[in-house]
Amino acid sequence: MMAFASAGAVWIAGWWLNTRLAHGPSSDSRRVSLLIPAIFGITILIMWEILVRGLGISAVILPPPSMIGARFAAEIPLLWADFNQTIIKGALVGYVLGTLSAFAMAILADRSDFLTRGILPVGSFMAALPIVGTAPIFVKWLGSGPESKVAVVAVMIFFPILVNTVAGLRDTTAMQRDLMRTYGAGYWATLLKLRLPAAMPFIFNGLKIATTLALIGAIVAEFFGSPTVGMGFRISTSVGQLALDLVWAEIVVAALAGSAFYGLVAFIESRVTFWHPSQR
Amino acid sequence: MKSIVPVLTVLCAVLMIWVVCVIPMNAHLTADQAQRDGLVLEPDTPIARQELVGLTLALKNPQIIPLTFTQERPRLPSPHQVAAELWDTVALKRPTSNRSLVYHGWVTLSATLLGFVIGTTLGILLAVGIVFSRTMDKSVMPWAITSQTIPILALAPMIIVMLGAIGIQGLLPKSVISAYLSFFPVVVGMVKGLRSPDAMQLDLLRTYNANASQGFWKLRLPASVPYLFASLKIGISAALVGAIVGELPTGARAGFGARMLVGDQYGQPLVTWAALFAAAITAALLIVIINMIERGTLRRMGMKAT
Amino acid sequence: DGHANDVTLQLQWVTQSQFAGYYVALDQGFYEEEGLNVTILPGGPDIAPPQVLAGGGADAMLNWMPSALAAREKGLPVVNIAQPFKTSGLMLTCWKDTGIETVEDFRGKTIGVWFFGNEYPFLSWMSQVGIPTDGGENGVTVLKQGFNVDPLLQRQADCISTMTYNEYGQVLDAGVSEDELVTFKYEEQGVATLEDGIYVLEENLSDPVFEDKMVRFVRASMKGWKWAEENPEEAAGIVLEYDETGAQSEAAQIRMMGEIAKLTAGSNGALDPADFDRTVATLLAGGSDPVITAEPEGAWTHAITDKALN
Amino acid sequence: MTETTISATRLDLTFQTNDGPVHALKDVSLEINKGDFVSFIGPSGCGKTTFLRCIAGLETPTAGELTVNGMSPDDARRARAYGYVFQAAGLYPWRTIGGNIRLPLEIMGFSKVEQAERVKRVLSLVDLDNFEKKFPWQLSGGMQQRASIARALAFDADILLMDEPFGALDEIVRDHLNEQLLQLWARTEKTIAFVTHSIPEAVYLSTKIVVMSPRPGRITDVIESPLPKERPLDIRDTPEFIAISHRVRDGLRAGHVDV
Amino acid sequence: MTETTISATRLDLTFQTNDGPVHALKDVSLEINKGDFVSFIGPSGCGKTTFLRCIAGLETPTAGELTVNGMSPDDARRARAYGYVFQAAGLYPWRTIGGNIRLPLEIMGFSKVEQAERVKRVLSLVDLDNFEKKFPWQLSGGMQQRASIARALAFDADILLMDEPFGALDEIVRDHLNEQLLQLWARTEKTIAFVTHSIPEAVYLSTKIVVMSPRPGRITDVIESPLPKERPLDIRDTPEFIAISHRVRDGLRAGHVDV
Ligand SMILES: Nc1ncnc2c1ncn2[C@@H]1O[C@H](COP(=O)(O)OP(=O)(O)OP(=O)(O)O)[C@@H](O)[C@H]1O
Ligand SMILES: Nc1ncnc2c1ncn2[C@@H]1O[C@H](COP(=O)(O)OP(=O)(O)OP(=O)(O)O)[C@@H](O)[C@H]1O
Ligand SMILES: Cc1ncc(C[n+]2csc(CCO)c2C)c(N)n1
Ligand SMILES: [Mg+2]
Ligand SMILES: [Mg+2]
Repeated sequence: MMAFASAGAVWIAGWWLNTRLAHGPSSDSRRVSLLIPAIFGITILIMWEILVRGLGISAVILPPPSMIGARFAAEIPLLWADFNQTIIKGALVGYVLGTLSAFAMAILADRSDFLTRGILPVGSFMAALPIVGTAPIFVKWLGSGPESKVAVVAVMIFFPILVNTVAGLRDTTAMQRDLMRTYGAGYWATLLKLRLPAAMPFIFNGLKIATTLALIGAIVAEFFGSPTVGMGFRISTSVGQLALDLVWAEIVVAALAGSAFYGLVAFIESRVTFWHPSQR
Repeated sequence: MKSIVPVLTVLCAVLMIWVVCVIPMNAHLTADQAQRDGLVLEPDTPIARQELVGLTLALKNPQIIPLTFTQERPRLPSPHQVAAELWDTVALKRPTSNRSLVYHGWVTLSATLLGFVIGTTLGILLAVGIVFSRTMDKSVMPWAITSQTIPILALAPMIIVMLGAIGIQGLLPKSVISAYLSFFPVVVGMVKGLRSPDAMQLDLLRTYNANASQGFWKLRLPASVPYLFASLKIGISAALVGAIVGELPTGARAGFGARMLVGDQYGQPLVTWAALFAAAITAALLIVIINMIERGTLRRMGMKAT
Repeated sequence: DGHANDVTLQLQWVTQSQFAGYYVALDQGFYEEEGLNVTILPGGPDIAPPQVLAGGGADAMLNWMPSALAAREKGLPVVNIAQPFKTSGLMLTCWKDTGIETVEDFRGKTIGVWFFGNEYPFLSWMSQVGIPTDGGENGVTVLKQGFNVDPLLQRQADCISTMTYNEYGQVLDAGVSEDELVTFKYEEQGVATLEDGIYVLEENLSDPVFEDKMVRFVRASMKGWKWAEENPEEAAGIVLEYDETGAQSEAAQIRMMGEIAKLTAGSNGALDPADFDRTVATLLAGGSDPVITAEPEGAWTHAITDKALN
Repeated sequence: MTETTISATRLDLTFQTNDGPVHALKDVSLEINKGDFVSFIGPSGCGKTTFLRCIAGLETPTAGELTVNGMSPDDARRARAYGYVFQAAGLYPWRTIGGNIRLPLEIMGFSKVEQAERVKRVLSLVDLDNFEKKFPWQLSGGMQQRASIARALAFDADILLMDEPFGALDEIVRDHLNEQLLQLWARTEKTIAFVTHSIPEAVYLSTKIVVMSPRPGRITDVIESPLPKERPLDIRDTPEFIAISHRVRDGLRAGHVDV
Repeated sequence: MTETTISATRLDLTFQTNDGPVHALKDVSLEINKGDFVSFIGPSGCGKTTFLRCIAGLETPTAGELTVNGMSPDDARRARAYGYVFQAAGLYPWRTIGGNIRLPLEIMGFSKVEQAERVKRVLSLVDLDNFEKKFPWQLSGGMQQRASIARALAFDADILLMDEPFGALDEIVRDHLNEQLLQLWARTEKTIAFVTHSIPEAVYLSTKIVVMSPRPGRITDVIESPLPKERPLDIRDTPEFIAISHRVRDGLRAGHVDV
């Protein structure tokens, strides 16, 4: 009971502080908009710590944040190696490959209405193939190394980006298209000067979704076969060793990397689509 | 309806590529098998054959090409094998038997639907909170994004164990994972939708001095409906994936996830492939249903469904 | 109270003949005869039975001893109360045409190993014979093998981990003949560790109600095992009945039952302390990252089997 | 007719934008009496819409005094003192024309019977009798604009604020609606503030014409119309009409120093 | 002046929509000579835009003959024979004003130097000299419309098709741009087709006024203007001007049977 009461108190305090900040004068400044979620996160962590300790939950089920933090600090070289294997060699490479091939396919599909009509439904069918089913198949085909992770990621992000890009390329108003026609502009001029710029908000939508998918894909694929390094490898083997603190340390790495990746893409988006009403 | 011919065309193309790929993908396994059965092959040891890519191997030994399509444990099953397995397990088995994919489909589907309802409700509530409370907007939204960067397959066993510890087993743990995956698209879409009314539509209500709840029911909610449906379609396939993920560590009892797992473990690729396709077909059907509801709703609301 | 007769058992893998004894006991009413109401929870690739035990989701679990001892060191005091499996069924299966004949030939090869707590016997074996596992010229490259035999069939690995009763048969089912293969049984290499013991939480054993429940449970389970050894075909049939996935094949389960019977044959259910000591010695001899750092105390007890088998 | 409805004294409004402040209204003082029909005319971007929004309590002046019916604009808004017609029709696409007109009535708590009756009445006022069940996109642009006028008329606000309501209509339809609006005004004694780009329209409709100059928006001329309350369409060919038109045009032109 | 630039004979255009066909143009025949300034006027929805789009090759008539410079409209479009000003500005939001005007020049392959020079010239023509680097949303609606006119003028097409280009502008700016357009036309001998809702504008600008009636859109009157080519603004007070205006208004009113 004490544990619940103090956790509740922490929650109220954190929320009160955030309400003050959110309605405060500088609530839109960059600093405050980072501070508020940080306070929220810290509030949750403190509650977590209090509840785990207060209720005597076993560390092999849910370790307290302090233990996770200590493990994180102690295992930085290991975490870095795993990060390098999974995120850099797997997720990022797959992201680039998947994006490029989705663009290529989108531009191909976009050349004819017929192809678009055909590819989009088939594409969304393929996108519904669950990763836990496809990942073992790719591991079987491409082996345990990073190649299979790259393939899983590329396939996973291919369709969201394809669908968004195709939708974006069509998101021009009749007048904008007619304008190009009055200039007698050909396909490529229309593509470069009208449709690609107009598609950018959609494309970035797809790219943002793809960031979280890429991470999850690379990690999950390692569950089905991997070398003896990598975040998914570490998570799955550490669960077996009941080293839950290490599991959570890896999850922290995934969350940090994922948020940073998402943030980076969102930042580029705000630079590229500065003209879109949602960015003003 | 206009789409049928193009879809069929693309399907044909995909099938053709698939069929062609079967040959090099299965060439090595087929060759090893054929040699055991007494055929004489070009490089005559498996190790030597390993040096060649599948296509070269098949071209050097054209007699194995037809055999690549009928392997019992293929790396890449041929389309007709998958179709036959699907037909066998969907149509020829009693739907209540655990050898029927209809039975497993129902197991997965029930968890999916429950999870989808939970996730959607949660997502909508969260979106309403985010739109109406500045504190929630600023503090929760970044974490909602972060939550989706956590590999669910790592969390799933923990969720199952934690819920199992308090005596909850069966449908609900799987549904929780479904809900976890499906709430995010709903939050994002609903926040966008609830914020979609333009300044003039909002100002109009201000001139009537409407209160927040009138603003919600008469403006924000109806304006968000198209966005809601777009997210529901993403959300339902996410929910299905969640249910399948939840079926792996729950002890692989029944459902598409269990079939995929067992098919993989016992070297029965056809079982895995059939479950995979059945899952995708289920997702497609669910999306079609939501599409139909969307059309009806939008038509009744007077917004043209496009 | 009602819990005095309820037992939940957490398996460490999906329903298959490896666990036939328990399913037989359930099906043939051996548990019922003891007044027990038993629930069997199948496992999966990502579920750690000790975790389930810790969370209170099960009363007893099946586990391999390295993993159970590791859990003890992690602060989860699990105790072996019975050991129906006398012999280890773990082995490495290699392609003969890779030139592997002895352990020394592993150098420079790629080997698939199961992790999730199952890697320790392999690692300590390698460190005993002095082969590094870092993937260098002179050592072996270790792959985390999924729970299937594809890496061998696709020749992504030169050797993979197999169980005598399951994966090895799958390799044969794939059309490979035995003389294309070379096998290394852990048992024969002197690095075998105990498999498939029944474990419970130490704190529960001080509860007489619980202890009594376990006595009856072990007694009925062993009865199940012996029945299964004698009636392998029927036992496999019972397992198939309990397989909810509907994907298991009868032939494979019968074969598995036959192999399993060889492993359980030497055991009446009581743990042989000599096997325990050998397991501990193997694990303590491990390389740079041993599973356990010290001789475990109180990791097993005969209290239950003594009562059960009298 | 000397009761003051809207009174603005030395209003100032500056928008803060990312590339510096925009001075939209400067030193605007104006009295509008009960029953007045006041037109605002001025070059694009001079602050007409902004001024109307200030009266409606949708924008807050940075300096100066503004009262509506003796209250602050915000209190007047809370008291539902006015109907506002926006520059674009702004109908809710998920409501039929009838439903759109019913919207303010629902919010203000009119009874169902009363709602139905009022919807009927205002629809016929703007010649849309048979369109109650249609959705906005089934109407032409001009019809939509009429529906939005009907929406503002449905609850009897004393003050009507209209921002270029007839902008997208052709001259004939426009003339017709001008006549209708005048009749309504004459019958109901409403106070109307009306923004337009058309000089003839301003002169034809108003008792008072306010000419504004571009940024920072200032009032350069306020013309009290000598025209009678009764105004047939051909009053537009009378010398008085033409004289006022010229004065408005001159006032406008003075604002356009740079053109 | 007798060289025929645009010739339409018995044009018919029917749109197929989900609730039945819409007969937009019916039996439209018209000759436009080189150097003509032709205004189209008619009630909303009568087919003015549709006719202009047919000329531009953006819409294909369902029946009848249409040639532009002796070619099919589509060939003329490919030959970049005209500049088109749409009813709304339609600037690309990701390009600056300068960039928008440069767009057709890039597509038609003008050199960089030439591009810069032309952008400068047309911007000053529409009084937007200092706005080259601004983005569309940083301009008022009127300024955007002027930018879109500049865009159509930047490459010297022989034919200018303008669809209500001055709709959202106040009278003074409109007058100014009317004068500028007339000067440009006089100087360059372009052929101009111009849609407007304003009768004075049509009369002031045109050598030929085409009055259209509502659906199905037909031509009800073609008025050859007797006004001289040189037209100061106060020509609008002359009796000839007023006479033509009356004739146009009568023609328009005839179309509005139902109002
Ligand atoms: N929300 C805003 N933020 C910044 N500037 C604004 C805002 N609203 C209006 N402005 C600026 O204030 C000035 C006055 O705008 P307003 O809309 O009142 O003009 P207007 O007279 O109604 O013009 P129009 O005839 O084009 O409707 C303009 O220069 C405009 O750019
Ligand atoms: N793409 C289309 N599909 C169906 N009907 C159309 C289409 N375009 C125009 N119409 C119809 O054709 C008729 C003529 O339209 P058009 O745009 O040419 O009118 P307009 O004379 O330019 O009117 P306005 O003055 O409002 O611009 C209208 O009734 C319109 O509803
Ligand atoms: C969670 C868990 N998964 C797999 C194993 C290893 N294992 C034990 S039995 C078996 C099946 C052999 O057919 C395998 C792979 C384990 N110990 N724990
Ligand atoms: Mg305005
Ligand atoms: Mg038009």
